[in-house]
Amino acid sequence: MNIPVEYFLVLSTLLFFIGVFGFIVRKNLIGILMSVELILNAVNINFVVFNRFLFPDKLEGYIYGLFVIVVAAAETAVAIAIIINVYRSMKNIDVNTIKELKN
Amino acid sequence: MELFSANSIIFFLLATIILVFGVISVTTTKILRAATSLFFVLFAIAGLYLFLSYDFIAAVQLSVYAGGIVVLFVFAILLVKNLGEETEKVSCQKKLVGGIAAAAGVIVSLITIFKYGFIINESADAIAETVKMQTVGETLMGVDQYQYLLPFEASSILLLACIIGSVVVAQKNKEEKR
Amino acid sequence: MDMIKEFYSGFSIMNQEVSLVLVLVFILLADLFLGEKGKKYLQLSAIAAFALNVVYGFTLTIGSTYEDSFAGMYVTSDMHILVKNILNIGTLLVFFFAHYWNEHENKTQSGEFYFLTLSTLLGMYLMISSGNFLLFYIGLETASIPMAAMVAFNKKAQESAEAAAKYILTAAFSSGVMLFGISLIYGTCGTLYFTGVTQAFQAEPLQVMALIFFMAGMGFKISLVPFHLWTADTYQGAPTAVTAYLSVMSKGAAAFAFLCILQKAFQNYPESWQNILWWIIVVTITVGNLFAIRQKNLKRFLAFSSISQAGYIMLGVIANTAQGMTATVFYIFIYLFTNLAAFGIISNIENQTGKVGMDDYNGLYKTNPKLAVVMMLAMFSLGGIPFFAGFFSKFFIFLAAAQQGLYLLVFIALLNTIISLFYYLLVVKAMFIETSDDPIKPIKSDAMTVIGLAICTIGMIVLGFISPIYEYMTSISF
Amino acid sequence: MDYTILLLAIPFLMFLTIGLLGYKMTPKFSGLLGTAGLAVVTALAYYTAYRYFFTEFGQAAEGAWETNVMFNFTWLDLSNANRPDLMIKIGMLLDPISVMMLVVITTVSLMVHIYSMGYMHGEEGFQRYYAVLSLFTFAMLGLVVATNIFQMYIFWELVGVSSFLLISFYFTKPSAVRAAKKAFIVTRFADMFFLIGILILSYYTKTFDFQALTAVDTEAGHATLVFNTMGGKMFMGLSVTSIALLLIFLGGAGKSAMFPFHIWLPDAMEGPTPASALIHAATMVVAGVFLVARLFPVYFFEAPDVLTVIAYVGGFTSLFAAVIACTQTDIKRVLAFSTISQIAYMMVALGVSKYGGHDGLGFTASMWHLFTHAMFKATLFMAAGCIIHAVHSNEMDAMGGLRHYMKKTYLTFGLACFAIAGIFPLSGFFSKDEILVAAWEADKVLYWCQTFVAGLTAFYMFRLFFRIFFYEEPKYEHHTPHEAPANMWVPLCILSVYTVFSGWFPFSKWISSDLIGYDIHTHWPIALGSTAVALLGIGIAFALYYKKNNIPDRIANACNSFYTWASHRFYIDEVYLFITNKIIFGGICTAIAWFDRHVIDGFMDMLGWSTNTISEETKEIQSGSVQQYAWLFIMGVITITALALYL
Amino acid sequence: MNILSTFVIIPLVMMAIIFCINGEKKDLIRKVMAAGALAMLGTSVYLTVDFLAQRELGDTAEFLYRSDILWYETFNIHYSVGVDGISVAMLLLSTIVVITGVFASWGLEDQTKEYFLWFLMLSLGVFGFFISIDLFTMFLFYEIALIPMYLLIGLWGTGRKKYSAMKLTLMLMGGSAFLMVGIFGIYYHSSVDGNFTFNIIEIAQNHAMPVDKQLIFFPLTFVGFGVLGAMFPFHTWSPDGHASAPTAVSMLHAGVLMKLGGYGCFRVAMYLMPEAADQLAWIFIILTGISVVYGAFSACVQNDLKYINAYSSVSHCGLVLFALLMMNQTAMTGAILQMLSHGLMTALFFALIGMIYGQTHTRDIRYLGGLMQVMPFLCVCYVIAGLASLGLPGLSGFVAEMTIFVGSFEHEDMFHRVIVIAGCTSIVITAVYILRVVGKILFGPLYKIVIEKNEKEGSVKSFYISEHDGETHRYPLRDAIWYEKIATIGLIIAIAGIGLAPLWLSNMISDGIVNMLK
Repeated sequence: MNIPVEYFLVLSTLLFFIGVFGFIVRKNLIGILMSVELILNAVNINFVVFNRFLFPDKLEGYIYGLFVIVVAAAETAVAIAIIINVYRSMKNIDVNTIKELKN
Repeated sequence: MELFSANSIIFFLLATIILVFGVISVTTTKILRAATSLFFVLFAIAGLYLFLSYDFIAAVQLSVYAGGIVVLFVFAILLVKNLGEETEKVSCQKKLVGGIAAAAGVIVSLITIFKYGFIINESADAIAETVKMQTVGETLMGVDQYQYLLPFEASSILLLACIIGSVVVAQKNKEEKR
Repeated sequence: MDMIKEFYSGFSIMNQEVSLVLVLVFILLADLFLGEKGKKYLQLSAIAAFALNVVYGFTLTIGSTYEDSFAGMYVTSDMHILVKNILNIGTLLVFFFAHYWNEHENKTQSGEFYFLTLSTLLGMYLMISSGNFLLFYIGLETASIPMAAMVAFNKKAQESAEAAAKYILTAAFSSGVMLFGISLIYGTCGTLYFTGVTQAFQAEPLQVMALIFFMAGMGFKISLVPFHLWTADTYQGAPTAVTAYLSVMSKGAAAFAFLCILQKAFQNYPESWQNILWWIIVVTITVGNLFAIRQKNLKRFLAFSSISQAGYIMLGVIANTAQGMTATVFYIFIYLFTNLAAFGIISNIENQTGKVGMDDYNGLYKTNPKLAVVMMLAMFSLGGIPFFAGFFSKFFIFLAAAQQGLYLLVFIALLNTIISLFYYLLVVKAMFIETSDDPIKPIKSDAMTVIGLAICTIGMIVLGFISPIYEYMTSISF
Repeated sequence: MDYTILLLAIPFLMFLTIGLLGYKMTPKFSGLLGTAGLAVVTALAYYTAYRYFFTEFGQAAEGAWETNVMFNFTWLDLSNANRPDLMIKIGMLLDPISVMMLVVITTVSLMVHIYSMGYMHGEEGFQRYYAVLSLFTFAMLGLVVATNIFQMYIFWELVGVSSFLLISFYFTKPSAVRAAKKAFIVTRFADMFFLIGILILSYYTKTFDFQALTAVDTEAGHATLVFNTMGGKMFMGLSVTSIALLLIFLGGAGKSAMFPFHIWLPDAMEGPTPASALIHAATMVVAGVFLVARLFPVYFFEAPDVLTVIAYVGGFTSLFAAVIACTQTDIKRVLAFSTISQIAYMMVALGVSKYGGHDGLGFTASMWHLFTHAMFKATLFMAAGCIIHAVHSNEMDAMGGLRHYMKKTYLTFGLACFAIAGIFPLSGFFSKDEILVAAWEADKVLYWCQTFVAGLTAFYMFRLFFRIFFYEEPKYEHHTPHEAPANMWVPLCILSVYTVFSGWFPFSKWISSDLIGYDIHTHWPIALGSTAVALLGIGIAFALYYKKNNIPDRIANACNSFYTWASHRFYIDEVYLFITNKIIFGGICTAIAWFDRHVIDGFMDMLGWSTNTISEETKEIQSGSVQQYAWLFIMGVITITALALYL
Repeated sequence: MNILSTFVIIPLVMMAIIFCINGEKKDLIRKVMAAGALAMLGTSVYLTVDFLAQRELGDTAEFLYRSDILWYETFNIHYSVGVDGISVAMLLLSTIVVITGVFASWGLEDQTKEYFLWFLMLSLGVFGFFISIDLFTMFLFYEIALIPMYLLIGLWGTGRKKYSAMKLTLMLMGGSAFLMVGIFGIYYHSSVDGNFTFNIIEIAQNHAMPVDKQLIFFPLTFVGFGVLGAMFPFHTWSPDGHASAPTAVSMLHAGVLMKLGGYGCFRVAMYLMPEAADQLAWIFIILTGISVVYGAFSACVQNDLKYINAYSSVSHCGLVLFALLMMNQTAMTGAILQMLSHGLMTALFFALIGMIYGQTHTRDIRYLGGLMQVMPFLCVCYVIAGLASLGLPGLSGFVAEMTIFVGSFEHEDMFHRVIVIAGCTSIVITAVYILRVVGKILFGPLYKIVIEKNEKEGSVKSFYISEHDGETHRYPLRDAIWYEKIATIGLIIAIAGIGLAPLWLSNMISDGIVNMLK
């Protein structure tokens, strides 16, 4: 295995900011949520890669990655529930409809 | 590194898949297509884990993410009527603004990352190619250092709370129903 | 048997967490078995059970030094216990104020309310007591994800749904950012145990960047500028009881955890985060205050006020001393009574009349003198006016910051108190000086609210004078 | 401390009693009470004078007059480590001039008290009037017996305020209020210089005490203390001593209505006439003269240049006032300008005086003239009061031929006119003569000037006299004028006795610049010259005003512009008015007030306003869009990172 | 128990009592207030007498009646009280103004209970401030005294009361922001052995504060207190605040609260940081010198009586700080005397203005005239107050001003002496604006006032005729009634008392100053 760790970091960073970009531009709430998943996956890549290449004797990053997946799942579940709730009350899940609270 | 070694080819392939589908999933106008792209991304990331010989986490990635979360997304999309067919058009301004943020972030992060000399642990390859399931299990269930019983227990509370929370939020107002 | 005992001996010092889990289980079971008819006892029994837990918390002590279990995964000390106790008190007060709302508007889901609240409380416990970024992360998420569900509790109101959506999305986003930071910390330090990070942290650029990403995630929880933007919207939309809970408990716990991590994990290079925090504090206090001025909705108004208060809390963090810790905890302690008093009144009035606008409060003193007076006390205490407790906490936290020579920062913060006093006085003005054609009718508060307000009032008036509290905190801070 | 404290205590108690309880008394009782109190004081003053001049009490070892400090208690302690003796004391210093002043003040005051019983009869505020009279008497007595310059300043202010209260006695009359304000503020303005002078003096000498200040070393020709501490000190090219003493003189000039502070005195005639007689003719206005006399050794030895200034200011003022007096038609105004002119005479005398023995003739003459002037001017004013009482007007046009109606007034007024004109053997002759002698010896210019003024004085006084008592009788429509009641004419007569005889007192024995008596004798050439000039003045007045004719008008027309200027008092008032109203009020004050409201306060308001505006304008940041929040969030992170790492 | 603590306890007890009384029983509340205020006055008189007696007996300790209770051990915060001659004088002043203030607001009918509660809180802060010698408690009481002003003005005030109340509160709080930083600086830089202390005496004895730190924290502290002392250019809260405040509040505020500023400048800023005070004095001397003249000039063209008085306060309070900065015994004694004197006479002014305004419903001097004929008592009192203000001997103003001028002029530096001379001009300008008011509204012919004599009943009634809102209003006029008389006479006695026999007071004060100058 002779791929520099930086390459993985470039990958994860790009993915991370693709997620950020998505979060900022998507109009659909679920789309935004997907972008969050991209972000979390980018982070996970980091954890795993660091564990694998830099500190392979302990499983810290590895386990962290597992927990991130679990938490992400839980988070997504609640988020989708909330989005459905939004849809129920506003008949829409366009991000622009949740701009009532402001200033 | 050798550009055309098997490893690097696999890596670049996976990386390309991840990035291309990642971009598609955030730019496509069809929400279902985005979900599909997301699925590919997650799939490729699982492949990456496998490539790093962490098969358990790859499996989890596949089952929880690709199998669970994406399905959840699809359900949600379908539940919310008509949205599957709707297309979103994002204004250029918004894209520009988002692009600036993303680009700036990438630049700053990468510059900083490359300034830091990561020292690859020489023993990395020496360690067993795949992490054994038993090791993972012991790590999760142990109470010593670098073992994670407590977070494991805590996450169970988290999951329980999230389940209850989602149910409460998602269920229709009972009074309304009556 | 011995093996099991050894296996679970790690839990033996987690008394508060364990007892809280027991309360959780009790509520779950009670909710399950009491059925429709027993619903009204559910609340009382939940509150009673939790009150027992609160009392139990005060009986605990382990000495002022660190204790850890699970090989450093979990740490505790008297200070941790005290902070948890403070959070307990706050939660209990929130329960008092939420009682009426639960009984009337949230009847069907009151059990869930208690369960979710307490599980987030458990998350906060873990967040505070964590010795490892993983447990910390789990705790933080436990403290925030169910909270999103709580924000969405008020299903009739669109606002509630919108607030919840904003909250969960921002929370997810910020936890992503924070995780990115943590991953980089892991990558550069090689460990996620705070003790290990302490040794490995060299303030390399990448490490600082990681730290900043991490701070952004914490900034979201504490609502520091520029990570605060969700705060106002969520506070406004959420049910008032939840807002109160968010504004005090969530913020306080996160602030203390943040303090612990900064002082523990990054103690060797404090200037790496102090310089950043300096600016964040300035911006937070200023922006919080400036934005609060224009608010007409009291909940939203208190949201911005709480943003600037968060800035003040950070003054104790930036001091990076034992005294700073004491001052921070004391500040949170006082802030709890003060802010909860304000929210108690707002929720009381909102529940009974549905009014939350500042103009609605015009002439409140004429019709509801007691509520108006308590509200006034809260405003004065928030503004740092003696002899209310807020004065003491502010003074001490400024003192702690000044000890580090941060006079300019203290001065800016003090100038900001003028602005903050301005808008706190606006509320006082509305209640006492303005007159109204349609004032709020005299309100008969329910017993729970009265008890809660009484506790808060006593706390606001008396706590500053009782120096042993502060002395005790000093003796156990580190 | 002995009975002398009663000299101050009784009037003060009278003031408190009548002032606080007066509203419960009948007017008559309060008047009687005040008069009785003052009678006692007068008796004490005369007894003191007797004791001082005629018993051993006042005799120092070498035939000089003793300076007795009767009591001197600390009123306010201003001492500190550097100035252990700097204290304000209230005490009583008896030396020839203060004893003389005691007599003058109590005499005139008593007469005025009695006179006022009649003159003020039936006025609203009768009690108030008597209370203030007592206050004034108290203050004036305190002023003259001051042991230190600060005590003098204290009572100086008090006489100022009693003057204010008396001028504004008819407080419903806007003109009276205006006059009172003017009097107070103008004198206050001058007092400020006095105060600054005191400050400078005390800064160097570290004392306020008169005795210490005026201690003289005749051998070396220095006022010891002042020379030692202030000698040679310069400020902006001027000797500090001169500056201090000039400032003190300015204070005196204000009170004594020297040019250019004279403007308040004519207007002060808005007050009741007896008060004018007491305050604005006999006593208070000579305080400035007294002040200079008190500090005379210091002036003479340490600041002779200031003394010259005093002499010329006096000379100019006397001429200036005399000229104006010739053109005034309000009889009290004429008297007022005459007062200014006469006080200026005294100033001239002091200014030209030297120190010691016969050289100090000017000093003696000044004090002497002070005494005689007090008496005859009080007579004149009180007589004028009788006249006004009779015709209910101040204007000459309303008078004429009054000799038929008011014999006693006619006689006393006439006597006083002769006295002021300096006709032998009345008192004015002697005192004025000595002044002219002193001037002759010192400065010829001043001598000629003063002689000319003597002629003018005779002219305008007899113009007044003829105009009132002869001339043409107007129609007394309402009622025919009648003689004043006894309580008014009796004091007049008593004062005319002084007017006649006080010239024969051996003043030079008693009062001299160095406290050692000496002999003077009338200097006949000068005396004859001045008498001749005076007679000429009387003659012209007789020609012009004995009977109604048109010569005065023709003369006035002939020197039209000059006459107009003079009758408008050379527009000095207008200049003052312009400066105060237009420049100070309209310019400075309004500008400052505007600045305060709009710039300073505006700045504070602007802070509030801008905070609010920023708050309103930044609304958009909190746009409600969760994506914008995220954008700001991530940009915040990136910016902080960039700044922290790459800046 | 320490006698000084009674000054804190009495208001607290009174607050408790009044809190318990039904708000409808207004007379009872007033009586309780009068009794309590009388008790405070009695205590302060007793304290004064006893203090003088102790000094007489040769007790030369810097502060007497010391009492010290440890409060916050961590920060070495004590509840620490003690008085020297200056504090005693200020306490005396405060109690006099409080009791007269109670009488001046006797006629207040609107929310009497609340009014007096806030009033008591205000006086609590004031008393506490004067007895404290611990910076923390001092600051605590200082702030306690500030906040009631907001409600007192906002609720019971007149005119633009909301604006003024807010402005006043915020500006004073701004001052306390400066002050607080200053206090922190003193706290952290004044210890010799690392034992930080808030105790003024200890800090002064340690005298360990490095000069470079002093130079930073002296201006902060001085400005902090200077804002309350109405120092140019931070004085603008004063005209608006005073103009809008109700009578007794104006009295207490101008009479006592503004003195907190001067007292604090002296006791904290200059006492603890003498070197910096010495080096930086010139800046503040210029500023306060401007205050003196500027305030007086501004007062000349104001039309609202209260504005006139407020600007006059700016001028007079400027003189206080001005004299303090001269840093010598006499001038500082004068400054304290001026505080007392200004406190009393400005309280008197505001009381009288309130009483006049209560009847005419206007304070605009353009629309008033000849009041002497209808309310002679008040007008005579007004004249006395005016005379005191312009420095008539025999009244307190003269004593203070002269002590200040003589003392200030003793400064060795020519620059200072020239400024003193410039300051002297204020006594003329003061006379101008005082007489302007006296001449316009008290003297002179009746303006807008009619006197109606009822021949049958033999009664005389007078009315003030005012046209506004398109209607003609007739406000009946009367002279002072008993409680107003008590208030004014009490103040006049105090003013004249100081004016006639100032020696004991000035000795008592300079005694404190001497200790400080050491």
